[in-house]
Amino acid sequence: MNRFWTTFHQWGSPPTFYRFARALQPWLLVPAVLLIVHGMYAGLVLAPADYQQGDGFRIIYVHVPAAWLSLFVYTSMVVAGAVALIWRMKIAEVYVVDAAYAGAGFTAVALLTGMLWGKPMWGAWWVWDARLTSELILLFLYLGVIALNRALPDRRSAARACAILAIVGVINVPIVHYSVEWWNTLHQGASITRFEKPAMPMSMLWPLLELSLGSMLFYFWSVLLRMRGSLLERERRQAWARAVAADAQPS
Amino acid sequence: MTPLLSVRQLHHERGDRELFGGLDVDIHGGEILQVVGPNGHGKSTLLRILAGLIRPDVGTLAWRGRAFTSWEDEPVAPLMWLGERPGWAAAHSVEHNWRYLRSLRGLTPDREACWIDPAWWPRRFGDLSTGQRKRASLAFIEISGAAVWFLDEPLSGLDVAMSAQWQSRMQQAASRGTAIVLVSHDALTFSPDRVLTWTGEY
Amino acid sequence: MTPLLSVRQLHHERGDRELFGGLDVDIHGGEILQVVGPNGHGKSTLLRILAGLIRPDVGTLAWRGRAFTSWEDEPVAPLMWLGERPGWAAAHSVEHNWRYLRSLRGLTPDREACWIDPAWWPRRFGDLSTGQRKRASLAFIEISGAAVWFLDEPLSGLDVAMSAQWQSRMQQAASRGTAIVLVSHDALTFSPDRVLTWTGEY
Amino acid sequence: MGALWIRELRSYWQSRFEALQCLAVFSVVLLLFPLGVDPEPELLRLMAPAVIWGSALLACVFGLETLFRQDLREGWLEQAQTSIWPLPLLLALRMVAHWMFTGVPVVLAGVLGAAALGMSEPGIRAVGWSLLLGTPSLVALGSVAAALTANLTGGAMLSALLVLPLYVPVLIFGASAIALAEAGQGTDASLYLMGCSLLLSILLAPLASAAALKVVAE
Amino acid sequence: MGALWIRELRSYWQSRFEALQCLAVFSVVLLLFPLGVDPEPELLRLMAPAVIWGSALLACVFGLETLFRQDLREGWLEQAQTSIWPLPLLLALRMVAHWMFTGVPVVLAGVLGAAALGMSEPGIRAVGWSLLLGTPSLVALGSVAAALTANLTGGAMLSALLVLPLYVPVLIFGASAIALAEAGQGTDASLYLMGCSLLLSILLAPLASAAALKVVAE
Ligand code: HEM
Ligand SMILES: Nc1ncnc2c1ncn2[C@@H]1O[C@H](COP(=O)(O)OP(=O)(O)OP(=O)(O)O)[C@@H](O)[C@H]1O
Ligand SMILES: Nc1ncnc2c1ncn2[C@@H]1O[C@H](COP(=O)(O)OP(=O)(O)OP(=O)(O)O)[C@@H](O)[C@H]1O
Ligand SMILES: [Mg+2]
Ligand SMILES: [Mg+2]
Repeated sequence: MNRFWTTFHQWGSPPTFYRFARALQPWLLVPAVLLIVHGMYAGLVLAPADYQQGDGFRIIYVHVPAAWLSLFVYTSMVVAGAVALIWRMKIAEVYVVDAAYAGAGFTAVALLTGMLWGKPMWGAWWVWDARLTSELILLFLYLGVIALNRALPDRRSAARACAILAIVGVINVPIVHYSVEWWNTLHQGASITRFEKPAMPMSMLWPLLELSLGSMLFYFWSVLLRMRGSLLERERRQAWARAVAADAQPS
Repeated sequence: MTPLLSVRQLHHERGDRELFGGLDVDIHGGEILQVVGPNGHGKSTLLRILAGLIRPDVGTLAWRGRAFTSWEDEPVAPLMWLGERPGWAAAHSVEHNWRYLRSLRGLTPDREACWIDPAWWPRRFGDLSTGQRKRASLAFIEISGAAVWFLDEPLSGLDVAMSAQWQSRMQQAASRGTAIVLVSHDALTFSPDRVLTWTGEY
Repeated sequence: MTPLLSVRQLHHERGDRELFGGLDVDIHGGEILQVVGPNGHGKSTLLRILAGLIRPDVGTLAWRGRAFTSWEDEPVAPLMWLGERPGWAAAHSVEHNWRYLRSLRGLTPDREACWIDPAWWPRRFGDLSTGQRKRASLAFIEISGAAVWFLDEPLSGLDVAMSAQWQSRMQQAASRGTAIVLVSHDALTFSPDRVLTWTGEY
Repeated sequence: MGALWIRELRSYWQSRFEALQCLAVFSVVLLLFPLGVDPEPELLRLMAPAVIWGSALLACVFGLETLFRQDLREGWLEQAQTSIWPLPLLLALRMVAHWMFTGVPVVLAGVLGAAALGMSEPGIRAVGWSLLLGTPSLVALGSVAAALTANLTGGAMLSALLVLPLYVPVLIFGASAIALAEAGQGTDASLYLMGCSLLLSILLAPLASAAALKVVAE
Repeated sequence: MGALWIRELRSYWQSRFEALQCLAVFSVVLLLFPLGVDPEPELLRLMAPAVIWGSALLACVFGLETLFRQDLREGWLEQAQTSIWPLPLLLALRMVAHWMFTGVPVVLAGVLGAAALGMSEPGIRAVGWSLLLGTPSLVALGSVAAALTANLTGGAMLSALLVLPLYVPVLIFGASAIALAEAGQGTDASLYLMGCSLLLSILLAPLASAAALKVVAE
């Protein structure tokens, strides 16, 4: 147990984490790019057109990874937020804030692609279905975190405040996820259900999984990049950060 | 004798600037400690740290010899705080504020023999003049029975007579065993037990 | 010589109590007038009346010999006001506040050679310490070119050195012809041209 | 504690007109919406759940200012932190008092409003129950948002922005309970969910608000 | 004056995220209402005018806090009164800047919201025009209420209460313009009336607010 805590704290110290992140990044980026490129090719070219929707269904390859990630990122923010509040771990603080930007991005992409898809499928860009609305609320939660972070003058307390907000908002994640079912128990006969559990042929499913994994790796890469920047900024007066900055300067 | 409150190896930053780099302070019962120093060198921040209102970046706070966690364990609040903002609600009467603040500290609402002018009780706190507001806050602190008082510029706003009165009241409290930490730019009429001249690393 | 500002037969009540019952005050250019008096006897109220911020119940105000209506006719604001609340926005930078307040008075945003520490310009006004905020407000008043300054407790919050500096700066301004009315409980380092000791009808 | 609680109540009692404004805002918002549409009884009845719950929500958001933002500006937090009571307890007392002076009138007015909008008997009952279970959650969640924005200038708007998404689940359950009752169906499931979220928010909000206040004040 | 105007704009620019929160509040309130009802397209279309105008109104009320309440609390009024500009002029400048940073985004978002609520082409156009003509009146009327409650604690709620009834005429004309357009009829009459009330409120509001501020500050 003691071993565990020591490792935990070490890993949580900014310089260690910075070095670790820098070393890890290529291992995330390369597979991410490979998976995404192959997944795109497989999804957009190799996979057969849907017999009902034609080529329109291919939006799924952007929509679903983005939608999944929008939920995943929020959940990870909540976990990091709890760590930040309980153990005052700087890395977790930085993660909460930096993940919010990517999370808002994924949510926006999920919404936009969903709308693009909805137009041919439902004949409207937008319907006030629970899934859609709760996803939009998720976007507002992300925006709230970003706004709060910008509004508070002190970086550390801003991050911790954002952690509290994220934790309080976590109730929305299950709502997004289960909205399809709950909405049905409350109101019968929404026309969306048909699309939620499509029996997919493998040739359609594979690229989806590849793309999901690829974008998740890509997300981790990008959030690490952001976090490195934030850490340097926060710790700019510490010796290690100065050393890093000095290394980066071409002299 | 263990000090009432002590801080060791205090480091604290505010907006990139290190205000304290390893400060040690001890506060003993019955002692008046005046903190003086130029504007912006961290006197108020130090007071907030000592009162447990902000947690220092580095450093440990001990209360009666044991590591400080919070003020919530004692039956009667052991410390009194006077900051820039009084903590009295401007829209409520002096009396209501008084009773509310007393109950916050687990005290009965006694209001006899205090330093407040009886004519003020029914008035809105916000309608008092600057010096009257200051005096009301100080009057509250005086009969609280707390072991330590933290006073940030208690004399500013008081007229000459009131300032002298408050200073002798502080001395009386100290002689009854209260520890007083005060930040003040004014010269006092008495000489405090200890002066911490904080010119800092600023 | 007609006084810059004069008030005759001033009567004013605050919450049932008559603060002034027929007070006459004249303010001449180049003169420093200190108003002293016990807490709550109406010094701040008097200052507000003189500055035209509140209208007295009874009494007339004259500016350069003519009945006063408002300050809006002059090309450059003829008076400066420092009250309990500074009028600077806590959430904005010192520089932005400076420029805004200058433009309110029709002044160019000059900020050379003023009493503000250059390191403060980019900082939020609300992040400055008590004394630093006071000093920033005073610095603004100093280079405004106004004919009269009304200062309510300008020295409170300033450290000893800054207080002395500001007092000599006030003297310099007076020697350039500025009239200064200040309310202060502190003894000044110089002797003001006139002291109005207001113990009032309170 | 008893003395403190009495003081808390008297604070609200002394400024009861301010607290009743929450009710007034509720009523005005409730009135605005029918004014904006063709006042056909059928349409009004359909809109009623959304309108009632929307108004309750907004009244609550306006009320947050008096919950403790004003006190914080005056330095209340330092006094609370140096008091002998745990901060979450103080906040919980405040929330309860606040709800009694702002939430309860809204519940009553909501029932009246429902009748005025021409709802059925079970619908009116559902309005009453859902507001009774829902408004305390609104206060509790709102206190977290108010605490997070406690020392910001212009924080009122930010706290509204933070709190409205949090209110959505309450709104959905509350409005659906009303709609179900109007449609002649059982409302137990929705009300049960609201009760759960009420419990959860009452238990957690004081802790979260206290944590937020401490974080923000540092 | 030019310098002052630029400063005024920069004040808002510096706190642009705060100003944009007005937009966010508008969007969230806009969202809340469809959530509360059975989201049938037909019902939504019928509710749309009330919902859009109601949200605009409430966003505006929340924005009043930043209009000048905060500044007043910090002693801005004394500085304004001792400045060389007439108070009404200062207030007018402030209102225009405020509208540019809070009203304009609401107009744009309103048009998007109208599309999302499934309104017809002329309906969407009517939303745009009515908001464009109406939001400045909302700001102007709101400033009077904000001024009247300037030095009250918890005045946000009181000013909401004062201002909402004043907003009713704007709401009625605005919503009816939209409803008419949706029904395929001409909207000129309503828009014309809104233009008149805009002119009137723009001319009178700065004077009324200045008078109110002076009275309240004494
Ligand atoms: C703006 C509109 C839309 C939004 C906001 C949206 C949102 C989401 C979200 C949040 C998920 C992830 C759910 C979860 O993991 O629990 C998801 C999954 C999905 N969406 Fe959408 N969606 C939209 C429109 C559409 C449309 C029009 C279609 C197809 C007709 C569609 C098909 C799917 C599919 C197939 C999944 C994967 C389902 C699964 O996880 O089993 N979405 N969407
Ligand atoms: N949030 C903040 N961000 C950046 N700097 C800050 C912040 N808060 C305070 N400071 C700075 O910290 C320093 C210490 O402030 P503090 O209020 O403790 O000074 P002080 O010694 O009490 O001064 P005074 O005599 O003027 O009251 C000041 O230089 C101030 O500008
Ligand atoms: N709105 C009000 N209602 C009732 N009384 C008031 C009101 N405002 C001020 N007063 C009273 O008017 C008197 C004058 O106040 P003023 O602020 O002018 O005093 P002052 O001489 O400046 O005092 P200080 O030295 O404390 O600053 C005080 O006794 C105060 O209590
Ligand atoms: Mg200080
Ligand atoms: Mg005074």
